[in-house]
Amino acid sequence: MRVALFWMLAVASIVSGWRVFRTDSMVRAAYWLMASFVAVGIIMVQLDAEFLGLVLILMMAGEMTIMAVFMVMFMMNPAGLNPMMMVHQHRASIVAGVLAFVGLAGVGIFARFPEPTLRASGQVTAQLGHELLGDSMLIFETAGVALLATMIGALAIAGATGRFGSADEGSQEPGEA
Amino acid sequence: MITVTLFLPLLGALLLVVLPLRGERSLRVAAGLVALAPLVLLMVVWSRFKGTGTFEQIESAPWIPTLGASYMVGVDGLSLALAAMTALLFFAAIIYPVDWRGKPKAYFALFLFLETASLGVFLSLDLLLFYVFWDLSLVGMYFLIGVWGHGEAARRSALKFFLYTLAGSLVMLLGVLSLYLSTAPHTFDMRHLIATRPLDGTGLAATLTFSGFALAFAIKAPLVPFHTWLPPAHVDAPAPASTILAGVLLKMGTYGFVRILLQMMPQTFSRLALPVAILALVSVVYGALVALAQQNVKRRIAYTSVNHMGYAILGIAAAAAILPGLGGGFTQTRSLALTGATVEMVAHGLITGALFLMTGSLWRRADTYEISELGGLARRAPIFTGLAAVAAFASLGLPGLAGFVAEFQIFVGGFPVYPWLIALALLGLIITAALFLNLLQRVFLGPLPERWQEFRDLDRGEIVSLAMLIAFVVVIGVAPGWLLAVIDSFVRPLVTR
Amino acid sequence: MSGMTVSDLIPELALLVGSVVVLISALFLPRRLQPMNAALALLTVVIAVVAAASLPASLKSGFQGSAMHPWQHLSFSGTYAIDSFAIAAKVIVLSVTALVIALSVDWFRSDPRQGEYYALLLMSALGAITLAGAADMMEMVLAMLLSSATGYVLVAFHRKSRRSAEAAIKYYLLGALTNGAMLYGVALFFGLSGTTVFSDMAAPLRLAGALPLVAAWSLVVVGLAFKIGAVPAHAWLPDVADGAPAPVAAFVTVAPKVGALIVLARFVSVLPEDGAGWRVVIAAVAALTMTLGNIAALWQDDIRRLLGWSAVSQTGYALMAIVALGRSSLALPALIYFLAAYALGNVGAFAVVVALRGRAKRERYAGLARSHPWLAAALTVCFLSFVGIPPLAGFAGKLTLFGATIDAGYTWLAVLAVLNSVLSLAYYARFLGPIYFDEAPEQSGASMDRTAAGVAIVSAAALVGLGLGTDIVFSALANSVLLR
Amino acid sequence: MRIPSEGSALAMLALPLLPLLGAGTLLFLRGKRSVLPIIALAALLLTLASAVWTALSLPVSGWAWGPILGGRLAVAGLGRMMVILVPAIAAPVVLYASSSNRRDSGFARLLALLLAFVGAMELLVIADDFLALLIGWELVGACSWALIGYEWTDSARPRAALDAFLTTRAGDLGLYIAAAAAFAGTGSFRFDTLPQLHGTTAAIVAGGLLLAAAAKSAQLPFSPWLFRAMLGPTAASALLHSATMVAAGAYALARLAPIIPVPWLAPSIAALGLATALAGGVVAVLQTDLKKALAASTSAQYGLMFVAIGVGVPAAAGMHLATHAAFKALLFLGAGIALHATGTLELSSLRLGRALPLTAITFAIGALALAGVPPLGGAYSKEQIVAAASQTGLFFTAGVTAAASLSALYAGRLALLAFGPDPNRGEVRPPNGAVTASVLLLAGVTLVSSVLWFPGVAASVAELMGGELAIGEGWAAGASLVAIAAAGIACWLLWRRGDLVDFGLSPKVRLPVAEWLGIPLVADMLVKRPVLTLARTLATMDDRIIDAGVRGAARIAGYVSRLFGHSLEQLVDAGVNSLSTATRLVAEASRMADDRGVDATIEGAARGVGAVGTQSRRLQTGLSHQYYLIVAIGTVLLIAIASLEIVATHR
Amino acid sequence: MSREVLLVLGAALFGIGVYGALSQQSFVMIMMGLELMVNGAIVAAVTLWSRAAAHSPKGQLLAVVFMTVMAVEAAIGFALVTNVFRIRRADITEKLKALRG
Repeated sequence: MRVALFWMLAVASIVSGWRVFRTDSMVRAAYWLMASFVAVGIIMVQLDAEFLGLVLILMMAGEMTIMAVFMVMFMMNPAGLNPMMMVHQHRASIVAGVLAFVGLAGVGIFARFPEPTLRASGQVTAQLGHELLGDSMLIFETAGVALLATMIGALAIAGATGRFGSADEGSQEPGEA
Repeated sequence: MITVTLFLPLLGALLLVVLPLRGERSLRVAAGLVALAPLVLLMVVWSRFKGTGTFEQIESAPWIPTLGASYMVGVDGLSLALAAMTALLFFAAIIYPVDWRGKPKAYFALFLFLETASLGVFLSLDLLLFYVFWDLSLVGMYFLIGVWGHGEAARRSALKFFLYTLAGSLVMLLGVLSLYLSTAPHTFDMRHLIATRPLDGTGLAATLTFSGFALAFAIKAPLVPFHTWLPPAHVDAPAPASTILAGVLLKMGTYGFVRILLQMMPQTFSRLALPVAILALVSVVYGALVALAQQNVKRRIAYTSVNHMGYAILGIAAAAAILPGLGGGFTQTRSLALTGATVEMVAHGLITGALFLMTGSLWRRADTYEISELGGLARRAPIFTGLAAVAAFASLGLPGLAGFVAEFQIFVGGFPVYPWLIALALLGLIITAALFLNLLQRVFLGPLPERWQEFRDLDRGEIVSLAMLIAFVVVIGVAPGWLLAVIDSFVRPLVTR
Repeated sequence: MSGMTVSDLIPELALLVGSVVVLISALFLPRRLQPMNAALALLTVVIAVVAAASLPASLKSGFQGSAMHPWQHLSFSGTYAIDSFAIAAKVIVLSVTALVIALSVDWFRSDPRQGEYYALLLMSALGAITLAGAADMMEMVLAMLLSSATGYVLVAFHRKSRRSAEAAIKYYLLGALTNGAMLYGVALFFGLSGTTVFSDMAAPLRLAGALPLVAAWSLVVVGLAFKIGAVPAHAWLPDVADGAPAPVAAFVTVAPKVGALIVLARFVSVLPEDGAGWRVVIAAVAALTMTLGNIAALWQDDIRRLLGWSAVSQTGYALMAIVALGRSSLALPALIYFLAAYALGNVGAFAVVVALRGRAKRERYAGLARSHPWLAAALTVCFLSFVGIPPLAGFAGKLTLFGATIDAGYTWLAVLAVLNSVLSLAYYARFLGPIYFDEAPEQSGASMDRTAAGVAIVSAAALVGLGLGTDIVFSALANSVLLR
Repeated sequence: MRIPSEGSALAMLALPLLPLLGAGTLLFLRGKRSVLPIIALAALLLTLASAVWTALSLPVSGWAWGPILGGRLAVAGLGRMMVILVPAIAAPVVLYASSSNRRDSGFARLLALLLAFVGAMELLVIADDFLALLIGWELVGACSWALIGYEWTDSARPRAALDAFLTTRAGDLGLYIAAAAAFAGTGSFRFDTLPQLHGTTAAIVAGGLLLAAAAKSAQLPFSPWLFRAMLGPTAASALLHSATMVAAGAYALARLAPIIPVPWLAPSIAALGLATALAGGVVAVLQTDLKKALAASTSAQYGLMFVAIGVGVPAAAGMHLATHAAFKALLFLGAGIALHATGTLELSSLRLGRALPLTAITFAIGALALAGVPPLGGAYSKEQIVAAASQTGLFFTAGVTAAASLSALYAGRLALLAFGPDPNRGEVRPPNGAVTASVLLLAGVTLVSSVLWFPGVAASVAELMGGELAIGEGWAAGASLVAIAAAGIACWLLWRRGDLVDFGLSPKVRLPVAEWLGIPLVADMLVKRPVLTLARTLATMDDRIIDAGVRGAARIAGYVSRLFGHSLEQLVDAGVNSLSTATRLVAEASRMADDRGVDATIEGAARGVGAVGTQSRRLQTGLSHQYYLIVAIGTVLLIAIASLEIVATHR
Repeated sequence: MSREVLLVLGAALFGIGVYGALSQQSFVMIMMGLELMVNGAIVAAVTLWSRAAAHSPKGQLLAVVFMTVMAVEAAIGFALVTNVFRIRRADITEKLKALRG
């Protein structure tokens, strides 16, 4: 049962991933992508990483919604719902994708990885917490700073107005003024 | 003392920039005084020189001890002779009048900067320091040619000079590193490298290192076929810069052949001496022939440099070909060949320096270098003619003038080693005779064309400069004992060791 | 667990706190006083530099590092290295940051969001120095993320500039792709070694098969190649140098590179010497990078693009040190010295551009020696240092790099580097020619940014000073060991 | 050898230095024309006095330039006579010049050069090693250049000077080689070590010396340079042909040939001398320019001296050198007077006997001496050469006799045509007192040389020169006298018939012979033009073709880069196109091989690399997706290189 | 649910992502490709944690780090795409080629 579910999810994640680039509109593409991530999230739950899987699903749900809205708001494709198919260097891209797949799949199949010495126990999430606040605290802190910087940066670019009115005014090279 | 000699021009250059001197005249006087100082100081150094056969009057200070590089300067017979010649030539060139293009301050400062760089090449006893000065001389010359050269072409010539010789010097840098890495502990100390010769022999590394150095020096000297940067650089440079280029910068190539290749890798050199000698011979004959066909005064003189440096390197190669111990009977001829090559460096510097200064006088008055446009100038400019004739005869190797002392020794010293090469090299003598006398005849003799009726003879400043150089040419030609003694103090231990 | 002391992170914390302070002050300062943020940022950087430089003194005892440098140690459970090279990299990055802050004051004076700019700049510097200390795969990934994410924003900071926006998106797209590749590589490394800490990875990796290892490290190297601007992920560099605000260009072409090269050194020294083939590949990358950078720079008529391409070529030279890593004791000191020289030269050259209010076209530099002699001199010094003319700092950098490369048995690479240096002179001289040999058209009366001019001159003077005082760097780094 | 005193060594150094210093003084005081001749003559007389002293005291001296290099000077052997001869002949010549050239703008220069010429020659004479010899040798050559080009405003003269100088310098190279070989063989340049030479080294020394001497003494095939030298002023010609320059070759051979142990040297010298004597005789007979005819006779007379040296009697050569110096200078000054008087040297339009009787008489004395008519000294020395030749057998005797009769023929012809009586001749410009005095002086010397015929005189002269007289066969002397007489009669007959100018030969035949048998044309064709063409070709090549190689290489790089540069899409598809591209590349290459001539120096290389630069910039398309493709391709390449490396190291 | 199958799944997602990133013209679509690549990497990380690397707690953390990266890149990416669209009206790569050469 677990195995059958896994296979279903695996196929679903790949097919929906593929559909992202084979669909008519960007909004649909966004939801195909989300579907792929959700499938992967469930697989992660299957692999004892329940917490991570759920976080992934939640994150992607939020993100893809933003993406869809974003496309509706900004892009030339009105409402982002019209059919579209815009590709370039198609052959080369296929070759690159296939090469990446073959190479990494080959590594996955043929490489000698160490065999697991123990099964994941029920405390995996707790382990993660210990790791975050223990040995890998610095990593955790760095991730926090990165997220902070991202917030500041994204706002600085995307926000149209600030304390002093339009953010655009005066934001240019001195030689161009 | 040597350190002061070395950095005084640089200090003078900075002072020139900083001090509120205005006007070409006062700047020229000031620069002349600064340039006189190293000359005087080197005379003092010369008077203190003992001729012990090793480096003397060494001054050193730590520089990059971690890398085994230090600031170390000193003299032996070779470097003293060349440094003194350099100081003399710089003095003569700096006081020589040219068109300063309204930038006399920069001109004199750059010239003095170049003097420090040039002296540094000859006085350094640390390979890294040597390289530093070597490269700085390129920079100085690049700007001199570019800014004060003749017209648009000057820039291309300057760039070509810079690129070509930088290529050479970077190849040399690899050689320097190779030598450096072969020492243990790593050091750039030239005395150590000369004493221990860590990379001497017939191995691949030694051969490659030798080839790298030889290529660099062959570009600098220059030997055919690495000479193509030289003619345009000379033609487009202002005359005093040409003087320094021919008189001093070319010598760095031949100096390197002796100091580094002959002293640090004698065995490798002896094995590869024949190809070097053949290249030198080709330069002798080819340089002379191509010079003969030139219709531009400066180009013609420029190509004779190829010829003369060919002689010098032929002499060096002949001295290098046989190792001491193998043929005891060759000690004398090797000594002659090497002494001759060294004298050739000094003599060529003075002679060709004077000739290039004269082209400057020509340009100031006639605005042309084309031989076909000139003629009969002796009527209007007898002093000019006389000095030019002496310089030309010196260059073609007339006895009683410096060139003969050099070339005769090279021929005699080289003959037992490479009789055929020397015999063929002698052809250069007759071709240079043809080209110089033809030059004299077509520029100074014959009827005076109408357009040069107002041609002025040399003025006092020019005469002083030239007479000084010519005087040394004559003195070396007539009584070179003082010079040969100093050179011999360097040559004798080298050929007998 | 012993090394988890906050005192190891004083420079990093100073930057973090400083950027937050700047953010807050940006919220409260009136518009007129916004440039004060620059002073705050500068103060922060100065504190951080002092803290970084005094780390060895403050950590004098209690660790069992190398005999020469007992204070060197891995901190935070092996994820963060405190060693000479990391500290040197921090000093370089922070010095560059300080100079860039000085360049930015006038340049961003009219920008209403300059407060955020300085905060992001500090965070970007934080990312770069964290990269230099990273001794763990994850730490490396996150430091790169911090550095990149802030870098994209900094490049895009001119909201009205079409070029700025384009440069930023290209920077971002390339970064995201290579980062994705690197993540997969990191995952494989975790699988092959069971850990992400460098110090624990070396042993298990020796047992790993060759080809999986190659796949793994190649993907990581591609990610790092983006950060340092090496082939094949170099393409952003000229575009960013061209399009980004000039002070930002000065920063992003240098700072991340310094950190990333140090972490690259740490990373490759984890790989097994035999059977991974990394040395040859890095040599090939170095060769391609320097050659491509120089050749493409040849006919540039825009000084900013020229500097971008020359930044590519300088990466190529720097990679020579990685090639020689472990085979020549000179390699890492040479790398540090070279990076210091390169950083100064690059900032100095961009400072000239900033001082001239972004003037970029070659023909507009005609006669600069007459109109702005000091700027011309500074630019000349920077360019000649890039070429490697002694006694400027670039010379000793190249000298030791070449030496290390020859020592490591890669003479062909040194020869190629020599040819490239000659080539590079051609394009630098192509700019120097008009500056010195041409007369200026008529003076456009454009004002000059005096602070930036000062920065240019200080950089040039520092190049001379560093060149003459080469030993300071080399003796400080002598016998240091790269921790991993 | 006597031990010379300090003073005589100084006197010997004065021999070259006094005239040189005098020359300097003259140039310094060039404005004061009236004192110049006095200074010049005083310098010469002092030199002469020193010469006499040294000839009696035989000093040896030298100088050291360096530890190895140094010169050695000595008055020895033939030199004892030569040191005196040079200033003795020069004095009248300078006297002549100081009068006849007084109004020239370069008067001081002329006198100074004549003095310098003497000084250089004296150095050559007192040289006792190759270094000193070479110095004197080259200086003499340089002085001759300056003298021939004395009237430099006429561009033909400097050109002639150049030709003359180059010809002699070509010979000088032989001396360089000889010096080098001698040093290689013996470790010194000294003449007294020459007998130690052996084998190839000795042969090289001998060959080099012979080459140098032949060129200086205008032997075949170098003889024509003397014709060019005729463009110099008369005084210069007189000095150059008599005691300096041309004499150097014979002097050096007479001094050195006997001590160089090379068996073929002497016969070669003799053969060369004989050939030149005969050829020069023919040229002199057919030449219609007075000075040129005299010049050809110089070659011929020196040829006779070479014969004497070659057959082993250098003393005879020395004696003839001395007598020849006197009468040849006399003849040249006579020619100068004729030129001054009429403005031409064409033999067909002179005949100044009536107009200038005194000159005619002195000229006749010179001509008789040249012809070898006893009791003049010239006759004695020539008989000595005949006697010397007769020791070796018939061949040389016959040759020398023929040469002697030729010399009688041309001597008589010149005297008759130039100074024979012509009733129609009007007034001409007479020579002034000083000129006449100089001519009379030389005529006197020529007459005085008749004392050689007194018994014992010649022997002691020969002893002075360190040699012995030749004891000839009696019949040989008789034969030569008969031949001379016959030639004299023939000459007289031809004069009477009026055929003496051209012998009734058409110019087509006569002129090529008279212009040195066409040697100048051949030399022009075989040496000068090829060298100049080669020089020009090389110069062109230097500008173009050497760089073309560089440029070609750079271009290939350019094409390759273009192949890769078109666009990334094509790069991916390159496999498909590679065949057609290869074809195109071959076509381009063959076109390139055809293409040359664009002048590109090393910038050609830059241009080539620049082309690569332009191409490689096309990689930077500005399109992000193509940047992506670069990353992808690059990653694949990285992995490929690493895999190859691993495979290679595991093998 | 063997390790091999899971890794092939990760490789497939990564490969599709690569294809998407390279082939799509629209910035947003390219970003989707990039996310799929990271998705593949996450699968690989979790797999190797669960099926190979002895349950080192760092495996989970690795996945967290990857997700952080994904989030940060997405956020910055949106901001930049908005920015360039606002200034340049550009939504596909072909419209941005002012900077080149």
